[in-house]
Amino acid sequence: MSDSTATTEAPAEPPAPDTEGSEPKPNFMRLFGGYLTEANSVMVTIYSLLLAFLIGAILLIVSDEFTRSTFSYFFSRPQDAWYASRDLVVESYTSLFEGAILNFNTLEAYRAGDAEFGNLLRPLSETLTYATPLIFTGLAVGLAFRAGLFNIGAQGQLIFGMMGALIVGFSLDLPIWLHLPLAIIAGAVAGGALGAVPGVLKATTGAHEVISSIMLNNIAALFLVWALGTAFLHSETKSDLVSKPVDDSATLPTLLSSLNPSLRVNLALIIGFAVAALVWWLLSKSTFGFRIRAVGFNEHAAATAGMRIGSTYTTTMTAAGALAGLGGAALALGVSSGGITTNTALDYGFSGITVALLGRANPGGIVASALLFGALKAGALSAQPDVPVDISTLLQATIVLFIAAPALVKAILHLRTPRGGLVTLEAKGW
Amino acid sequence: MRLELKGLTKKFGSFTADDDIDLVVEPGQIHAVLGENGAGKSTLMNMLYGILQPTSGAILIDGEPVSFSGPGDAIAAGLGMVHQHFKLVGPFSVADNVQLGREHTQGMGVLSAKAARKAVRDVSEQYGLHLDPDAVCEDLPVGVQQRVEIVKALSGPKTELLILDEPTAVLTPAEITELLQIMRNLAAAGTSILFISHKLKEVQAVADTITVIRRGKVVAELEPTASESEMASAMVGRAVSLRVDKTDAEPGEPRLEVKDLTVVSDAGVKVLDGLELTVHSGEIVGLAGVEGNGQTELARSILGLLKPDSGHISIDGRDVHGRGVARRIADGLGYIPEDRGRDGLVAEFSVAENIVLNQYRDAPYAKGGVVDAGAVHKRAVDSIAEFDIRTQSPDESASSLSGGNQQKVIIAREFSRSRRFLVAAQPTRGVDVGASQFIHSRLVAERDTGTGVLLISSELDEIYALADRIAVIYNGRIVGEVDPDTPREVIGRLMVGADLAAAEPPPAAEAETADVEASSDTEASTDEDANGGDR
Amino acid sequence: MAVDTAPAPALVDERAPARHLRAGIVYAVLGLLVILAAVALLGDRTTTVAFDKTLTDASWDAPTRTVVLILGVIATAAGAWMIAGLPQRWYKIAGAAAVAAVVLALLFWAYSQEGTVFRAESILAGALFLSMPYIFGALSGVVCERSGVINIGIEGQFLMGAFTGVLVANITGNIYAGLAGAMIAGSLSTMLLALLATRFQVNQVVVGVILNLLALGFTSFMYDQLKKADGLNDAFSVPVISWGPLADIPVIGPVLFQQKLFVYVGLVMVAVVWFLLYRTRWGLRTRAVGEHPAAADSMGVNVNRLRYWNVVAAGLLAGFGGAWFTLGNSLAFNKNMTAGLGFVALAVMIVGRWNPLGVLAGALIFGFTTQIARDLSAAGSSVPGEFLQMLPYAVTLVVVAGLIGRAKAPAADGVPYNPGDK
Amino acid sequence: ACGDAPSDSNGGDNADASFTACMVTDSGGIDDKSFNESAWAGMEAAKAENDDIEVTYKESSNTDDYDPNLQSSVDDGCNFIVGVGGLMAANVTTAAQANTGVGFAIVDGTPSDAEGAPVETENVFSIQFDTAQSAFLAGYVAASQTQTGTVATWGGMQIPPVTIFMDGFAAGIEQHNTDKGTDVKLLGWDAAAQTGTFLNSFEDAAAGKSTSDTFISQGADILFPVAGPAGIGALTAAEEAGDAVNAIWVDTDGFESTDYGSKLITSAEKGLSNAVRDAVLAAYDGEAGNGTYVGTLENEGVSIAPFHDFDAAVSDETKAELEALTAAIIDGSLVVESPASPAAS
Ligand SMILES: Nc1ncnc2c1ncn2[C@@H]1O[C@H](COP(=O)(O)OP(=O)(O)OP(=O)(O)O)[C@@H](O)[C@H]1O
Ligand SMILES: Nc1ncnc2c1ncn2[C@@H]1O[C@H](COP(=O)(O)OP(=O)(O)OP(=O)(O)O)[C@@H](O)[C@H]1O
Ligand SMILES: [Mg+2]
Ligand SMILES: [Mg+2]
Repeated sequence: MSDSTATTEAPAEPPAPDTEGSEPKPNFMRLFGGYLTEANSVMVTIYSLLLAFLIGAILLIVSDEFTRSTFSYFFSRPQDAWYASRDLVVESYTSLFEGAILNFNTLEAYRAGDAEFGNLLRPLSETLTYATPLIFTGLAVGLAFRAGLFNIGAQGQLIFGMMGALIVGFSLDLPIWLHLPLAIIAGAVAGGALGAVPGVLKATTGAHEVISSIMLNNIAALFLVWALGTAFLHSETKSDLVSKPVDDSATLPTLLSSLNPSLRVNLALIIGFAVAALVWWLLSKSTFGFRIRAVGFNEHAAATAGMRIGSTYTTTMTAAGALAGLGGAALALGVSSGGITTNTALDYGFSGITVALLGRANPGGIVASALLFGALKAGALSAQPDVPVDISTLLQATIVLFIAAPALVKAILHLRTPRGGLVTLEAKGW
Repeated sequence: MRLELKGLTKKFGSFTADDDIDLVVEPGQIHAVLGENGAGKSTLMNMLYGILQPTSGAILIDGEPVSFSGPGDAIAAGLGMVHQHFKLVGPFSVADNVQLGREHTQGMGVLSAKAARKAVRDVSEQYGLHLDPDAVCEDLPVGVQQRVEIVKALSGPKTELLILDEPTAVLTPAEITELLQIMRNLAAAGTSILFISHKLKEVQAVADTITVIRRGKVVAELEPTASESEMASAMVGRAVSLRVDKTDAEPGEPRLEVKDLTVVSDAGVKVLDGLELTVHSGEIVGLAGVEGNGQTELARSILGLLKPDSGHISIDGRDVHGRGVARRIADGLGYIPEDRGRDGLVAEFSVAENIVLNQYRDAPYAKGGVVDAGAVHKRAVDSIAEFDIRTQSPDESASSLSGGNQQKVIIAREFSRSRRFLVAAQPTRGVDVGASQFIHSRLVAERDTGTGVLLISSELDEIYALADRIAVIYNGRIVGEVDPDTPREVIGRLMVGADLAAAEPPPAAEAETADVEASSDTEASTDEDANGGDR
Repeated sequence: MAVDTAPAPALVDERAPARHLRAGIVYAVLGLLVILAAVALLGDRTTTVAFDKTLTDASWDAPTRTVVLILGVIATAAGAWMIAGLPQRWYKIAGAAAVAAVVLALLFWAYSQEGTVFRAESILAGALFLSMPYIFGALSGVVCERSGVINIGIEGQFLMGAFTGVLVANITGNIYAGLAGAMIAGSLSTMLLALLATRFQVNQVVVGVILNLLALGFTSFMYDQLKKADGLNDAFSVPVISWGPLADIPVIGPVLFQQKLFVYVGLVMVAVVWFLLYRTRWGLRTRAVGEHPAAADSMGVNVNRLRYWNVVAAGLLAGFGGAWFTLGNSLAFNKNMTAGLGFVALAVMIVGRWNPLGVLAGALIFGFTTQIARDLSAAGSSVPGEFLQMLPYAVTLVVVAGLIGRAKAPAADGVPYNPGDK
Repeated sequence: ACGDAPSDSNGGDNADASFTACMVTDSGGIDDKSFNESAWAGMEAAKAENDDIEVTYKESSNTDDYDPNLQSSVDDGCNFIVGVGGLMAANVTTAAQANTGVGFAIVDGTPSDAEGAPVETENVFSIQFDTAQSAFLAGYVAASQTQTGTVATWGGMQIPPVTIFMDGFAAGIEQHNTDKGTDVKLLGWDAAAQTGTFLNSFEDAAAGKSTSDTFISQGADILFPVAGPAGIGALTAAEEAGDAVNAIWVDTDGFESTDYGSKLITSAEKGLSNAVRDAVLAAYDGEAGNGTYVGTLENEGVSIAPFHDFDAAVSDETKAELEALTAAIIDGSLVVESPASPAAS
């Protein structure tokens, strides 16, 4: 599990000047057409989405009782089935789009002067809101990946981060410029503390980080249930299993609520982008990143070069935990600042695995795939009940499947192998 | 079996590994194939054995064209192969490795351990290759693993053509002698043999005919009477000097002192057993020995990767107990690991990153925890020029370099910083003549600047070419320290456990060992042992 | 070659390697803590062990403090022995003894509370039953990973099995048809993994994660569809198999001879998979393919075909394990009803070091601690329920860190094989 | 949603309907065999009663989804929005204050601000239930029916809508012990300490079953699971344990809603569906406003289900006592107390 970088499958072809020179002058359309039928990473991503939406369309048609009924008399009136299917698919995808990016009704209303500009931004704001924790958990998984560690424990780390941020968020009485940063740091520290455990265990006893992080996920989830029931954390005013709210001075300010109060996207998004940039910098520019990558690719060579493997595992897992913990802080101090519950964490940590793998463990890719997941979630939420939530889950799975398997897309669509070889996720063992 | 290859060609992408190769092996013939590293020998054999599919060309067996979709077909057709890179399943027993693919069962697919054991015993007795069928392969020394490979190849139901891809690389001189005898016997019984080796003396001793391949093309057909330098120049395509010029050593103060070093493996075996060794500044001490006698553990203990169970190691007069690897490197310890792919390089890293792999935190390559890409790049450009590393750019990944050039990257890393003591383990393994010549002269130059060098090599030729003093390791102990003018057979005997007194030269050297091993003391090795592989 | 160059193994019995020392100190300190705690905190309590199913009136009262003290002494002694240096071959045994003593001491302590009774038969029988899904899931993982394919999608295979088992049982009215359906469903879902892993060489962890997502979406969606029709998701139950007079043997009877089909199939499968892996041609080839595919290939084994069919076959096991959730518990299907146990099965596989017997041990640890936690919670333990529920996870963590240590996966696990690679 | 399709059966926005009632679920979907499902049944019942009402829903995966779901319900033009679950109270209140033209309802809660302080609104209808009362009767029945003198309860999670049942059940057993001099023991819930056995899951029926098995092995012969679908595990455990072990269901009449009617002595019902239906119908008539509804034994908002198969087993004496207790609760001479009672919150 040590590597998920983009690698080329076939050996790079060196330039072949003789053939290139004899080729006719390439015209743009030919080049463009060539590009479209080639399995390069851009086209594979596009085709993955298209294929996934095609499968999604079939699922939608099958799942819709009425549309399905039109197929029962398909041979007497095929146009019924066709129109019904077309309308269903178009409407479903439109409503997904409207929930994630732009609502056409609102646009119309805005044009007519019935809606403010802020209303128009609401779907985008939702997308960004849901993407925020995923950026952090994706980075938490991705960073560990680069050190050859499979951090399946982002879920638990996020939960701890949530609790850490929450506790500082409600128990201290400080001015906002001090309180908010402290609360955020507390989230990172709590997440990092939990993340350190599998790292330390692996470094000292060799315990497999996958086992320890699965165990810690469960322990963290149960710990949260217990903690929420204690007088210290439990809401003073509500009897439900919900925590105290964080103070206003520890709440992440929203970015756009001045335009419209329902725009929930908050400062955590910006922090997420900044942290992603920081992780990118760390990995590619710092000595720490150098060490992480060396250990991840080849721990033997790294050890021989004097790098301490155990401490690299420990620090990387701690850093990964801190990243997931920041995701927890983003929830506890952001959208859930009114109080966290036992399922505030949802499955952000587990989705982080998919996000990281899809982003090929590169911070830029992780941000991009987190945004994709955020959009899918926001779209799915607003498109229900027309598009059942489970269909959205299936749609997500299919998109990831195709993006992760360029060879599959290439085989289905008979694409050509691009010059530099097929970019694929290198598969490696534990 | 008569084997004929017609115009066999193999391309990897646009790179042609084998180009229109024609070759005939007559029944009962021992046909040697020579060539530099990367010439395409193994690729050719892999096509023959069905592991790789030829890009074009034909394979004819007894005049009939054949096409193997996999090794299974080749085995069925009567081929057996000893692979250059061991194809042994580490955790399996010898018997299991030998029976894999043609299992002994007692019906219903249930294995018969007894039959498997017996089969191994039978074959090993028949050919005098001693093996314990129940030994776990990964725990065996490489020499014994090689024997397992040979027994595997001989255990086929009806092996008529045996392909031996560098079977002697890790065997002791005595073992080599026996293997050559076995080959002669097999050939006499009608088995055809394709034999690949870099050890030209062996080839002279056993081959009926020799084909030389260069850059994937057949460049010469030689008779076994051809001289070594004829063969070498046919392989390389130019005249090669096989000598290293070196003056006498001027040893100074001790740079490495190892006292009573003991290391116990996880299995509870003492792999180092009270080892004592001293290396002074300005000398090269050659550590000779059959692989698996503790060389690896000694090197790793010196570097600090392995915690000895008892004993002391001093480098440059200071006990290094409690000092980490990084500290020892910073204090001037250089290390060329024996397993380049595993310990030497991060294959996915660029050449530049690999060159600074153990200095990435030091000035000028990093400041305040930030890597200075400019400085790293400059260093790489300089090293590439100085060490003649053939790469398209410093940013190319190390994995795309050929084996010899990969080794040069490691050499460049170790040789361009000031150092007090150097451990060089198998420094020219898998490296072709030109490059190994280069590495040898750098090692001597390094010695001349006053660095102490511990040269660990399983190649006696290399030891003789470079060492100022030779220590022989056996079973985790130094069993003898001798001068470089000691006869080979004495060292050969020390290497298999005889004590110094018993190993002293008998009045007349045995004729049989001599025909393979008589050689000048200072001649550089032309037998590139490529066990480490090209990548 | 007359000279055997293998160094004669010099077995050292007299000295303890450093890690023994560390482990010894940990165990000795744990043992001392148990002793101290027993002296300081344990009053005059008794622990009652009862046999509720066969010998309904028989019970055994043990003085808690004495027993705990003895166990503490055993743990301390084992630790001290390690520190003093014990022969290599005793190391594992001493470690296991120390851990067992500490665990037993805690158990005795926990059951000394007023009103709690250790009902040996119910607890052990329940524990065995609870360990079944882990056994099936982990065995499926073992078969996959021994062949070199990482299977992180056990959770999804469970869901598919659980769902299809009920559905087929309802359609056919036959529970055994349901079990077969569950197996086939599990297998169909691993077929995707097999195809993507061998033919398209996709990162197997990604495929596993996707499979989980697909299975969750698919079963939840189908569940909604089925709800609209009547009688497609009704509970079916597998009968309890009672082995006549054997079932009346105290303790052993209710635990081993009066269980549901799943328990027997599970135990038999452990033995069968072990036998197949280590004693048959298929097993030899499978392990070779997972360890060193090029070696297997060079001996004429078709690596990717073997991997493909092994993964497909492993799906049968996981699918059967999925049926445990529904048919095994006499339950109808419910969304996401496997509740993450597939991941625990994955952990059990690693705890068991990719070996069926290890899997059995790991699964039993999990089943037992889960059962103990539920029993103590039901008996009104003063320990918060959430902490009791953590017990199996915490114990696994301790066992893994303290006893198992470095678990080595099959060398080629997760690495796709291209013929021709060196 | 179907363009020119000749049917409106797929539940989308019905062009003909002039009134849309929307529901926002608590975490867990509309098929959770619990609050959400009951509430949705009420919505559909309202639609069945009045053609002019269209109903739809949005599922929330956690509390973070409440606001966007409420908001998009408003955007979709819903006329009446029902929020299910006390946790949503503040969100519903805020939405109601921002959208005074739309009617709202909150199930299991009252209008309040983010800190939980009560808030006066014009357009939030509150629906609550004092299920401790029905659970009290169920506990009394259980105490009268147990053969072993031990009964057990366990919950899905320690939250008020669950513990209120357990409190009532415990009080009912206590009442029986006091009145009849019995010594029936309750496992799984200590009402005084407010601690007990919880699965921490509403889905894990297998865990529910094994927990129930444990209680049975500790001597319990009547089980009272308060855990939605996970509670089914108690019923299968009872079924496997044979005739000696039975159960009591919650929320709905389990004889109708589960497949285990023959094992159910009775059920502690909570009339959520009816209450929601009535609220929607009232809203259609413009009469919902900021009213409050508390389901009690008195208004039959909570009740104890018929004994069905156990009708003969429950003695006439017990039935008479139950009637007397019901009357006492209704006239206020007997108060079933629970920290989770609506009055307390
Ligand atoms: N697996 C591979 N993928 C892509 N290119 C490769 C691969 N292996 C080798 N090459 C390329 O093939 C070329 C020839 O390699 P080869 O090992 O034959 O070099 P060489 O001539 O032996 O060099 P040296 O003398 O340094 O050993 C090199 O340029 C190398 O980059
Ligand atoms: N799978 C492959 N993909 C790309 N290039 C390859 C591959 N296998 C071998 N080569 C290249 O083909 C060339 C011939 O390799 P081969 O292993 O046949 O050399 P060899 O003559 O056996 O050398 P040695 O003496 O080192 O064993 C080398 O340049 C090698 O890098
Ligand atoms: Mg080479
Ligand atoms: Mg070769």
